This record gives sequence, structure tokens and C-alpha cells, in this order.
Amino acid sequence: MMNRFNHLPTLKIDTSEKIPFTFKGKQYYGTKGDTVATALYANGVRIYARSLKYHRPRGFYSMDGECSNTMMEINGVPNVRTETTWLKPGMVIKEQNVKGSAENDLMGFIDKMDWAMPAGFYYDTMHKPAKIWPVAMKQIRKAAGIGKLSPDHHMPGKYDEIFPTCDVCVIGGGPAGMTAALAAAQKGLRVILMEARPWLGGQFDYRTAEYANRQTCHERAVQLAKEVEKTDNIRVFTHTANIGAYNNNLITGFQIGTEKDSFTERYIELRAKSVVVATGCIERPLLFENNERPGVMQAGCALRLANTYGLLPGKTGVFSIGHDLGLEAAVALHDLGMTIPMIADIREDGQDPVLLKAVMDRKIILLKGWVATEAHGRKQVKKVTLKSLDGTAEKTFDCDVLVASAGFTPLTGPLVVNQAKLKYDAHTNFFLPTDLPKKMHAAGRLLGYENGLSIEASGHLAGLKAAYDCENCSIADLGEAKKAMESKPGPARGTKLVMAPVKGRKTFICFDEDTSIKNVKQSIDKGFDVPELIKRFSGAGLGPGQAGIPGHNLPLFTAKYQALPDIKIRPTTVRPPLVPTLIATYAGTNHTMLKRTPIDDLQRKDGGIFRNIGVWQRARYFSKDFTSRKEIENVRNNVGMLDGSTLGKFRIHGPDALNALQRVYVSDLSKIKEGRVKYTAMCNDDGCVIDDGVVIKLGENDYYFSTSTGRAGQTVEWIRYHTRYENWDFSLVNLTDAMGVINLSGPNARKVLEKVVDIDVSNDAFGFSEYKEFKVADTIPVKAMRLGFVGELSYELHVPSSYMKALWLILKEAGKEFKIKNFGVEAQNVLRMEKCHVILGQESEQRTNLLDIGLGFLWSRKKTGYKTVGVAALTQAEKDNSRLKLVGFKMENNGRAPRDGALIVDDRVRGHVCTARDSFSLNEAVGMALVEGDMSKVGTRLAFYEDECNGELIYGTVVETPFYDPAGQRMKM
Amino acid sequence: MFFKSKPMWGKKTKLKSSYDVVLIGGGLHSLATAYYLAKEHGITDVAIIEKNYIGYGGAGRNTAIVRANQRTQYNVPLYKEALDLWPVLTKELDYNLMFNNCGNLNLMHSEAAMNAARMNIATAQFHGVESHLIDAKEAKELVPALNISEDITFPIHGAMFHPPGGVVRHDAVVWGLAKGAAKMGVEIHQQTEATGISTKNGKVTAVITDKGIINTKQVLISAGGYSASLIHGFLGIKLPISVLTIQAMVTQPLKPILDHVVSSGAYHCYANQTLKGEIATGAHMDQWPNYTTLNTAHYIKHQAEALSEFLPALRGVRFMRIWGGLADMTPDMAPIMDGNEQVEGFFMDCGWGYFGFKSCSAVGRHMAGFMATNTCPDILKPFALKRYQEHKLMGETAALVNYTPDN
Amino acid sequence: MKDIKRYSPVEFKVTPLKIETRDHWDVVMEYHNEGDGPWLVDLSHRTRLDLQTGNLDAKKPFGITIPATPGQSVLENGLLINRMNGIQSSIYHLAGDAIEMPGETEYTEITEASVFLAIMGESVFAICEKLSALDFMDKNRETPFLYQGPFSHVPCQIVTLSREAEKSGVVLTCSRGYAKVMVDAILHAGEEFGLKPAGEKRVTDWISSL
Amino acid sequence: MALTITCPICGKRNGYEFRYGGEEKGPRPDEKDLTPESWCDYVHMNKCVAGVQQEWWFHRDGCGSWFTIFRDTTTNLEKETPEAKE
Repeated sequence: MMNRFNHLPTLKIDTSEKIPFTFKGKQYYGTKGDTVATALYANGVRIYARSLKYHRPRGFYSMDGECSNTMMEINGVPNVRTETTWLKPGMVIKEQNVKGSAENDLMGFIDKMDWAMPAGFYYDTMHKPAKIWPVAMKQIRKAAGIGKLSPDHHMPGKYDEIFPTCDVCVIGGGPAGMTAALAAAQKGLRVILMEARPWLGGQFDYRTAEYANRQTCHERAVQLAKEVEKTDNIRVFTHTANIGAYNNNLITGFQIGTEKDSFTERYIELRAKSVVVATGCIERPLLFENNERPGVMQAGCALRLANTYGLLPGKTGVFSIGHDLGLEAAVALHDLGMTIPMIADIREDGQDPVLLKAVMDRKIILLKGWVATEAHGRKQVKKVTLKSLDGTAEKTFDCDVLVASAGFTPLTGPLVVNQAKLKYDAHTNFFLPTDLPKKMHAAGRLLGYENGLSIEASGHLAGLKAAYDCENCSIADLGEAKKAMESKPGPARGTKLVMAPVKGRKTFICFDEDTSIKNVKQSIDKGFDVPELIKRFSGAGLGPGQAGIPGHNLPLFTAKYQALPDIKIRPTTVRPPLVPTLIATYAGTNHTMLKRTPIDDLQRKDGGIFRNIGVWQRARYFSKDFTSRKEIENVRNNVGMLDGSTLGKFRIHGPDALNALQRVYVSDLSKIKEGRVKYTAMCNDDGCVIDDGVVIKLGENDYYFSTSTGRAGQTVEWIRYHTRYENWDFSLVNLTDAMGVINLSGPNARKVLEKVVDIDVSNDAFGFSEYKEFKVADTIPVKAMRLGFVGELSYELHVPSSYMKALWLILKEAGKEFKIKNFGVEAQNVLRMEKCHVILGQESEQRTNLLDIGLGFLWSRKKTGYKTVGVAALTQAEKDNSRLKLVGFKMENNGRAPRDGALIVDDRVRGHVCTARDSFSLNEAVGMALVEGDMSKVGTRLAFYEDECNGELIYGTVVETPFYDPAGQRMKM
Repeated sequence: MFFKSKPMWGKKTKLKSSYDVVLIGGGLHSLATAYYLAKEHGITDVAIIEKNYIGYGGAGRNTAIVRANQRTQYNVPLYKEALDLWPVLTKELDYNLMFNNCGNLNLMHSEAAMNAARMNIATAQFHGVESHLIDAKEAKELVPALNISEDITFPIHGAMFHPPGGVVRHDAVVWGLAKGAAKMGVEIHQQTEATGISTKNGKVTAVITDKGIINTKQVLISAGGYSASLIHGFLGIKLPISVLTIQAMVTQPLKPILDHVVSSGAYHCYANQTLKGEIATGAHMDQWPNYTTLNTAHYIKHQAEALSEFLPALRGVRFMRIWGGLADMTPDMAPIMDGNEQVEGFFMDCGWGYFGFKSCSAVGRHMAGFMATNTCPDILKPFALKRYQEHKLMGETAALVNYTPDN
Repeated sequence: MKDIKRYSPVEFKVTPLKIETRDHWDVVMEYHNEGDGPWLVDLSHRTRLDLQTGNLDAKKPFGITIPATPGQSVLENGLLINRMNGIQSSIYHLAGDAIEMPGETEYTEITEASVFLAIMGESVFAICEKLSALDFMDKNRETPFLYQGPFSHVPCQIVTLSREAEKSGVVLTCSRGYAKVMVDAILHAGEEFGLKPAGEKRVTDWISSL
Repeated sequence: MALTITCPICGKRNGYEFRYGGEEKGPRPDEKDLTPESWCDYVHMNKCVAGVQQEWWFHRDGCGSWFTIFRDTTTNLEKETPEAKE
């Protein structure tokens, strides 16, 4: 185990506390505050993984998850970015995508096979002859992919979600972000500050260089963080990655919980009036041969290893950098004990004089206009060759670390996914946001500022701009902030894409996909000449690092290779999530919201087997016999009870109530009498039946009506939609959940009802199609209708939901002597089918209209002037005989019923079976089918083609309907 | 050492002032039509006009699932032909389209859904397409990651298993067809925008582009999600189309875990594993017309919630990339293919919704036949625009489509 | 006939300490071990009315003036009146003696149509934030105010009665069929804050404190 | 993309609370004058504007109002007037 620094002010580790974990089956210890990657580094691990395609060794390169180099499996979860995952006791960590180990990978030889794998080579190979492709494909599948996930993997932990609202959301908790948050908060606004790391401070946090007035950057970060934390109206979410930004300022992210939190991870979706993006920069990789060899790392990575995690990255470090942070890192690491043979700075001039002096004071060799051209060492960097940019001079040094960093890349992700446009800026060499979305502002380092005061001034200004969006900041205040901003140093000059001359065969522009610059050239030569197409063809940027490595270099290199002018340099598209996010985290709490009827528990107690039907849970069966034979027979012979509470129920009242009903129902409702039940239907504009139900007149322009279960939720919407141009005064009240419904059906139904009511319910007093209101036990108010959906004497009792249990139990008790039993939705389905009563969606479909399914009798043709929905289509389509028609059929020779969904065929498909059953009531197989018009005549022979019939047809004949009790006496008795 | 590369679809040429045929849109249907115009009808004086670059639209944004288990007899044969063409095209184009014939599992979550699936299966079998109804246990054997327990929102009752379906590498189809068409003389003009169609006496005379006017007697608009807007803008023809954004995404790459395409109507979700190992998933669409192709937070969350339930192992994998494309939806979920009807010389091939990829090869072939002979092939006849005013919706969906209340 | 009972769609899995029978409802006044808040109270037995007419401004239910702006509510004598839109108001009877159903046809009793819940206590909005994106802390709204919008994915009416420290609280209604899943979702979300079921008395006291 | 819709009753809300109700096509035509063409035109045909269109929305999870807005279909942003173009 390596020695750790324990005295630096910037440290985030506590060396006194050891954390045990398992790596490759062996126990190791990390230190409190370690990430998984730093704990492994401390234990001497240098090769973390092998690359996807060539199985090249990969090591610690960056710090913020820019590439897949340090991805591992942790606790069974694959592809975890170990650089951004904090170590927890007992973690079980494994390497991925290796045969053997990352150290000694048997697949390592593939690295030498790259000549056979130019960009897009898959497309030109492995298909000749055709039969090798399936074999090759299997191998490709096995080789592809990085992590392993078990099919029965169970994700441990608690996942949660929150949906906060705020005035200003600041993304990024560095100096610019904190300043912006403070500025907005001082204006009295509700501010949310999101920071990806577990602490505030950003790049200031790990830097000990001077910020201003002898205060170090780190000290300044601490000071700002304290101020933020004591400001009540700033809500800080640390360890919260921003993953998306959408228009109208919807911001998404997820937070990783600490031991104190009630969640493992939680999804955050917030809405802000205004947003400040202060996400800073990552580093732009330097391109040279073997630029991703373990031991090569970025400047920030090297510096943070030391300053944040107390680890000296190596003994001897050569630097090849293009920015002041590189010089700063060299000085800091030198002071911590690293030998630095040389710093190659791409820049010929422009270095910070203070840093130059510091370098000179330490007698470190600094060569300007020099750059690394090749890293040597089979598995780890052992040596590096550097050249002057003109290629004339060359030097080689032994080393175990090569700090390589070409420049900075602004993290504009949140801006870009929210549709900001980027434009290449020659001064900073950044793609800078130009057209920012409304009420979204950028601040800090991502705009090119490097001076600490400039960064904060830009944060302050952005915070006030956001406050202005919320109408909480004056123009004068804004003007002042702008002036203050302008008095500070402007954006720093950035380094261009500079490379010493190399072939590029092992110069990787994308680590995740092993895309070399050679591959990029090949793509361009093939006609894939824009970065977006190169991505698709070569894979560059499509890996788990989400283009953190190639995002900036690919467009720059593409432009350079094609010698395009600056104006034509186009960035690649950034796609969310900006940080890879677990499906478990996105799913959050994942509530399933389904409705239950008022007697749900009673139905379950009685053995109901439930199914989801639309938004409801309903009892479909009451035994494991899914033919529901006993339930059916009991309704036919005795009496059954069905929970019909899911039916839609509405009251419509007001001066235009009748007009509204006339608009949507095909029947003429002006003629309904009080005390009668009118069965009718609604069509859509195609004439297709969308709903059926009953209408009851309660008074003048006051009606109670029912809809099918599936339509209840849309009924108010539907009626209001089709009357939206009329200035009609009517009121609609949805009573669906207010009323439970008991369907009491069977020859004994009256006997049961008689026992519990005081009024006369004889056939004369309460006949078929009639409506009555009465009380049961002087208490329970009931709206009762006599209907016949199942073809027996039947009462539909509508009861206030709170009384449902009571009435259900009263009826059950009263019905005992008449053999009352539950029946479920499937029994009802068969019972009504025997009566040829249709269920919409089962006997009807999009192609069929009211007339096709035999409900034409509901259409009142005399009713005109109401612009009734569907009538125009019905009139126009009426004479078309080729339409599908609903028919009833019986099977030949006492044959069994065809399965639902069976086709009716001759030399082509002529129709299909909607519902068919071996009827217990009729002792024969019957069903309903939709067939083309010319086959709908009674007597037509139908040939049924079922799935898996192997061409063996069964036969039936179109018959008169209904099958059961054709005269309809039983429901009227 | 490296293979020397040449531009795959020829050198960039200048737009000519006339072509026999102009195809608007550089997507798969256009490319396939061009390819077959040249290959089967010897018509090579063809220009493809593409505003962006080929495969920029739906061709490059779909999740590449292919199958032939549609609902009606009008559709099944067309998709069957398309399915049979993948290996043929791989050979003809000498370009590996990477047809992964892994089979599709369409999950069913109720008895009613099982019955509805039976009709699709019977229709498939009647037309010689392999498709079977399997129960939940059999589905679990095919897809071990499947959750067949009762305690999820939509418990799995079984599935429609369609072995001949699978996944084709969509980009390869674009590039392969472009390569094949270009080789026979078809010109592909990228970064060229069609801005109008000129007609005279009810006949097409020219296509206007931002790079000049092209005289032509025949033009096809097959521009994916942009078709309806172009057709209305250029010719004033309104279509029964709503253009919606459909989204898809992939997770980080995994070693093999999912060997079939799995989809669920109830969960509005499908998932399959690409050759690279990513789990590609999608299906949910926002129900309002828009041309943004932007993704939504709502959609990602929905997808995660759905997968969490029926493929719970995937809770342990991370979403990596999401994108959107356009789907031009019709009320009956079936496309509109028509020609010489509204304007002589004008053809359209649109309204594919999210079925455009699966059908492109066969449709290109028949549209080419239609344009070359000016006679509509029987297989395309049911797809004419007129069906809407004749009250003859196609029946490709049984359910009423939900994106407008006046479906 | 034996005693007929009305049932609320909500059943808390805690032991009632005090029950009062009212119009066939068994109303729990207090539960065992209610804790120090926040609390969730079932008010489903409390009368709710729908008042709907094109002439809403002319109406004065129970002598109370309906707020003119949709989304605004008024709390008077234990009655909460919420202006829903141009033509519609909901009326919740929160505390005090039972009310009588007005005779005019514009009123519809909707007590049974919904589940009626109160969530009270200092952390109520932290709980709400986990279930809804609606902004209960919007400074442009004055309590009491009505939101008609999704709460745990279900369309609800949510009235914020107070945002004052421990007096903070909302009442909400949604379709009765969602009662069980809604209560489960709220209790789950409130777990980390110590949310517990409580009896009606908490609400009565709360309302009188407002 | 995160659509918000401004409901005339409830104000600006998350778009998922609403249901889209089609392009604005004017009042329902009288059924007796309808030919198959004009019927189809009213019921099924759309302009599919890539730009600002007037369209219907229903506040399904909220107050239950039907209303129209202007929205740019290329950005998913609401506009005050049909001409507004930014």
C-alpha cells in the first residue's frame, strides 16, 4: 500500500479510517474519502481494464468518468465508473472484459490485429459465404459488451424521486456556480444548486495556487461554500449529477445518498424559472502514439490524486501540456516529491509569469513548442519520446507517469441538450454557446475564463441575469455586474489542436471504442465526412464515456484533416443522459396506480382472481376453472352477483344538458320518459361505436347515464370536446367512483331483492327497462335498473360506494337460500355472448361501425340538426356491402368452438372470430365473428383457420342471433 | 497495411437540370426505390434530393427491428417480402447488413391480449409466416431475464413468438443501398433541399430545390416524418397524418443477456440487445405533433419504470444515450402509398409511423415498379389515400388510435 | 335490520384509540401512537359537494362568497370552497356541524366520489415534493389555494391551507378507487419524515387554529 | 424537450397533464352538407404544419377545460399569436 499524504489542506480523505473491500476475490483496504479508483491506485493497481476492441491495457486517465478506462463491476453492477464512485465498506469489485485479468489478458494479442479492422470493417466482411455470418455474429456478440449482468440480478438499495420547484437552478458548485447562487439568493429567490461531486468548490477545491490577495483557490472555495451553506434560500444538492436539461427549464439529475440519507440514489426532476450553467471544463486529451497507455494521465487527474486523495501519482513524471493548470500541477507535484525531468508545453508563449518563475525556481526543464509523440512501455508507461513541434528535435525520458493534456473542453452539455447552438471560437478554441435558450445562462470556466476573479464575476452576473428573469433584479444592478465583469481579464487563449507528425495507428481519439485517428481518416475517405457520420461509422464517441474523450478532438481533427476553415468546424451532437444513469434510479419509486372497487376486499376473500382492466382491478374468475362453468350455470339456473362498480356513471344537468346528449348519442334522447332506462351508444366521427350505456332522465335537463368501464375516464372530455364550439350551459359530474354497482342476475334475482326492499318489485311494478329509486333497510339509497346484458332477469343496483359492502353482504345473506354466488367478468363475457350482446373492442374494432355490429337500431335517423357525432359517416357508409359485419355462428357436427382470434378464410382472409365458446347453457359451440358483408347471410358456411392448425380447417354456419333465449323472455320475466 | 478507401457513393456531382425521376428524401424508402428503379427497370437517370445527409432521419434513428407479424392480410405479405430480402440484399449489395435473425417476443398481459395475438398469429401462419403463441414459462425459457411473477403491474400471460424477425443494422442498409444505387448511376444529392414542385395541367413538371430547378415528369415524396408537411406545402394535399416524435435509447454495453427482441404493448416498451451489447429500448411516444426529435425526461423515466418491472435485472444497467426521430402516424396505423391520383407524375410513400424501416426494401421495390410502369401493383392498392374518405380504414390496429380525441 | 355501516376506502393499519359513530360511519377520532407529526388523516366521511352552473357568480353557497379566480379557495366556518373553473366549485365540509344538502339542482353530492385526505405538519411539502411537481411554495399564491393536477400520477384536487411552520398542511381528494394506492404512496413518501396516520381530531384542531 | 402548456384556468403546467386535441379546423360542419371528401377533410386530414399552428388541448389532469393555443411544432414552445416567430 502506498503512503498517503495526510497533511494537505485540500485532502478529502481521512487516513485514520480504513475501509475494507474485495477486489478480484482478495481483501484490500482503502481510506475513508477514497473513490474506488483511488483506493485501487493506493493499493498499487495501475491497469484497471482492457479496452473494448483491442484489449489494450487501460489505467487511471481522468477523474470525472470521461472514459471507460476505469469501469469495473461493483456488487454485481457492471460498468461502474470507479473514479466517481466512493468506496463503501464491503464492496465487491471485479474487472471486466478480460480473459484472465486486466494485468494479463489473453485477448491482448488483438491489439496487433488492428490492420484487419479498419473503420467499418464489419460491413465489408463476414457475409461471404452467407452461412458464416450467423457463426461470426455469435463471436461478435461474445466479444462485444463490457460488463456482465446476470439475468436474475436483483438490484439492492432504495431508489427515490423528487420533483422540486425553484426560481433559479444553478448547475455546478464551483466558484462561478456558488457566486451565481449567492447573487440570486441575495435577491430573495429560491435557489437550487446542483454539484456532481460530494462537496462544493469545483476546480478551486483542489488547487493551492493563489486566488487573490494571498488567499489560495482552496481557501476561497471553502469560504464560498460556507456562505452558500448558511444561506437559507439556497438548497444544495451535492453528489448530484445533472443528466438532462429541457425547454421551459426542466432540469433532471440524480443524487447519490450518503449513510444519513433514506435513499441509495434518487432521481431529481425540477422546474426552474431560470437556470445558470456553470459546469466548468474537463481536459482535452493530447493525441500521440499510445496516448492512453496506463501511466498517461491528465493534469487535473494527477493533481487531484495528490491534493484530494493524498496519492503521489508516480515517482517520475514527464509533462506534455498546453495550459497553465499543467504548469501548476507540475510545480505542486514537484513540491510533493515527484521528479519531473521535463515539461513540454505546446504553447510558444502566453504562460503565466508567476508559474514560469515557479518552474524555473525549481529548476524543472520547460521546453516551449514541444509535445509528446509516443509513450513506450508494453503495459505501463516506461519512457516517453517528445518532439519539437516542427519535428526537428527529439528527446526521450524514462518515467512512470506522463501527464498529458492538450487544453480544456467546456462542459456545455446542459446548454446543448436544451438547444443552445455552439460555435467554434478561434480564441479559446472552444465550441462556445451562442443562441442560449430563453432564461438559461452560462458562467465561469466553460466560457473560457481562467482568472478566478473573472470566473466569479461571470457567476455573479449570471446569477443576477437569472434573478432578472424572475423579475427580481433591476437593469441598473445588471449593468453594474456587467461592468464589474468587463473590468476583469477576459477569456484565456486556448491551444489549437496540435500534434507532432505521427501515423496515428495507435493514437486514440476515442478510448472506449478504440477509434484511432487512422480510423477517422479512413471514414472521411469513404465519404463519411462530417463528425456525426464519422461517429456512426467508426463508433467514436458512442461508448460509455459519452464522448468525454473524443467530443472536442473529433470535430477539430476532422476539420484539420479536411483543411476546413474555422467556420465549418461543427461539433458533434451531445445526447442525454449527460451522465450514464441506472435504470433503477430513473425508475425511482415507481408507484403502480390502479383502482379498486368498494368491495375489492370482499371479492378477494371470496376467491376472486383479479385482472387489470383499464385503470381498474377486477375479479375475472372465481375459481381456477377458467371456463367459469359453475359461475355461468349458477346465473342461468339460480342467481349470481357481479361487482359492476367500474362502469362509468355521470350526472348531466343544466339548460343545455339534452342538447349535449343529443350531440354525442345516436339515439333520440328527447323522448326518454322518467322511470325508463334508455340503452344507447356513442360513435366517433367514423361511425365506430366507442361507448354504450344507459341514460335515465331524473328531471328536466337532468340525466344520469352510464358508460362502459373503459370510457369512464374520457367521457367528460369527449362531451366537452364535441360541444366546444357551442356556448352551451350544461354541467357534468363524474360519479363513477361515487356509486358502486351490483349486478344481480338470474331467475332467482327477484326473490333475493324482494327480501331486502319494502317496495313492490314484481314484474308489473318494476318491469324490464324500468328505473326505480328506493332504500334498502330504510338506509341505503339505491338506483335500480332492470337490464338484461346476461340474458336473465337482472337488476343493476347503483349504490353509494360507502354502502356497497353493507348492501353486498345483505344480498349475499338474503340470497343464500336461492344459491346466490359470485360471478366474474369472464362468466359475464360468456353469458352475454350467448345473447349476442356485444362488448366494444371485442366484437367491434376500428374498421366496424354501429351498423356493422348490429346496433343500427339505436340510431335515430329522424333526429336531425344536432350534428350528432358519427352520423355523417354512418349515412355515407351505409350502402357499402363490402364492410365487415358481425354474425353469430354455430359449429358443424357438434364440433368444438374455434379459439378466439381464429380466421375465417377461403383463398384469403374473410373475417375473424371475436368470441366463441362451447356453451354450457346451449350444449353446443357458438360464437360471434366479424366477416365480410357477402358472407354475413344466415346459412353461409364458414371455414375457420386457427393458429397451429396446419391448414386443417373446421367449419361452422352463420345462424340467427341470439343463441340463447331468442325471444328474450327470460330477461323480461 | 490499411485498406485504401474510396467514397462509397461516388464523387459529389453537380445537380443536373433534368432527371427522369426525382426522389425527395434521402431515407431508406427513397434509396430502395432508386435502387430498384435502376436494378429492375433500368431507370438510372434518377436524383435523390436530401436536405441533410442520407440516413439523417428515421433511417438512422430507428432501433432496427424487423418482423412480419402484422395484423391484416394486406400488410403481412409486404413485410414478409421485406424480411426475406435482407439476406438477398446483403449478397446483392456485397455489404453486410448484419441481419440478426434472433426472433421477436411480443408479450401479452391478459387473456384478451392472448386472443388478439392469436388472430395475428393465425394471419401470419395463413400467409406462411412463422409465429406462435407461447405461455409465460416458455417465454421465460427464451428470455431468462423476464419477470413472469404475478406482482407486477401487467403480469405476463404469454407472448407472440415470431422466430423469423430480428434486427438489421440500419446504418448498413442506408449505406449499402446508397452504394448499390450510386454504382448503377443514381445521383445522391446531399445538403440539397427541395422547396417546391411545379405542375402544369395537373401534371408534374419540375422539382424546385435550393440548388436549382430540376425538370422531371415523375417525383416521389418519401421523406419520412417530413412528408406530410412537404406534400401539403408543395401541392396543397392534406393527409390524415400526425407527426409525432418517437424516442429510443441504449444502455451501456453488456455481455449477452437478451437473445431476442422483447416488446410489450401494455408497457409501451421494447428492448433488444445490439451486436455491440447495448440494450436498445423505446416505444413510448408523446401524443402531440412536433418536429423536434427531442427527447423528454418523462419518456426516459417511463422506459425505466417499464423495464424495472418486466426485465428487472436491467435495473443494474445504465442508460447511456437517447435520441428521437419522427413518426408520421395515420389513424389506421397503415401507410399511404399512392401515385398519379392527385397529380399526374406525383407519387407518395408516407404515413409509415414507426414501421418504415421494416418495410423499406419491399416497398422500394414495388414503388419502383409503380413509377416505372405507371401501374399500381396489386400489393400496394389497398394503401391508397382514398380509403379514408371511403370509410375503409385498414384495420392494422384494432384499437382506436389515441392521439386525437376524434380518432 | 342490523346495524348498517358505511366504509371509508381508507384503512390504516394502526389501532384506533377513540371512535365516534356518525351517520353510519365509524369515525376514528384518534389512533394509538400518533407521534409528533407529520400526520395523514382520512376525511373521506366528510361531506363534499359539486356546484356547477353557467351562472356561478350568482351563487352563495351557505352564505359564503365563491372566490372569483379559479384556483382560489376560501375557508369559512369549517367550509372550504374551491373555485375550479368558470362554472364549477367544490365545497368541502372540513369541520363543524353537519351541513344540509342545498335544494337547488346545481348541487351534486360527491362525498362518495373521492377519497379525502389531510396531510399536516412541518414537512408536508417535503413529502408532497416526492409525489408531485406542483409548486406548493409558489409565492404568487395565497393560502388557501387549489391545485387541480397530478399527485402521485393521479389527478387530484389539492388545497394548501397553510404554509406556516407546524401549521402547514394540505387537504386532497382523488377518485375513491385510488384510495389504497394513494395512501400507500403518501405513507411511503412520508416514512423518512415520520409521517403517521392520525384521527379526525387533529384536523378539527388544525382547522380551528387557522 | 419538456412541453409546458398554458391552461387558461390553471396557468402554465407540465404538458403531460394535458391531452392534445387536434389542429383547429373550425366548428363542426352541418352533417347534411357533408360529402365524403369534405367529411374526410374535417375528420381526418391535417396540415401537419412545421411551424406555428393553432391547436386544441384538454386539461385532463387538471380543471377539465378545452382550449386552443398557438404552438411552434418545430420547437414545442407556445406562442402568443400565430405570427410570433423568434
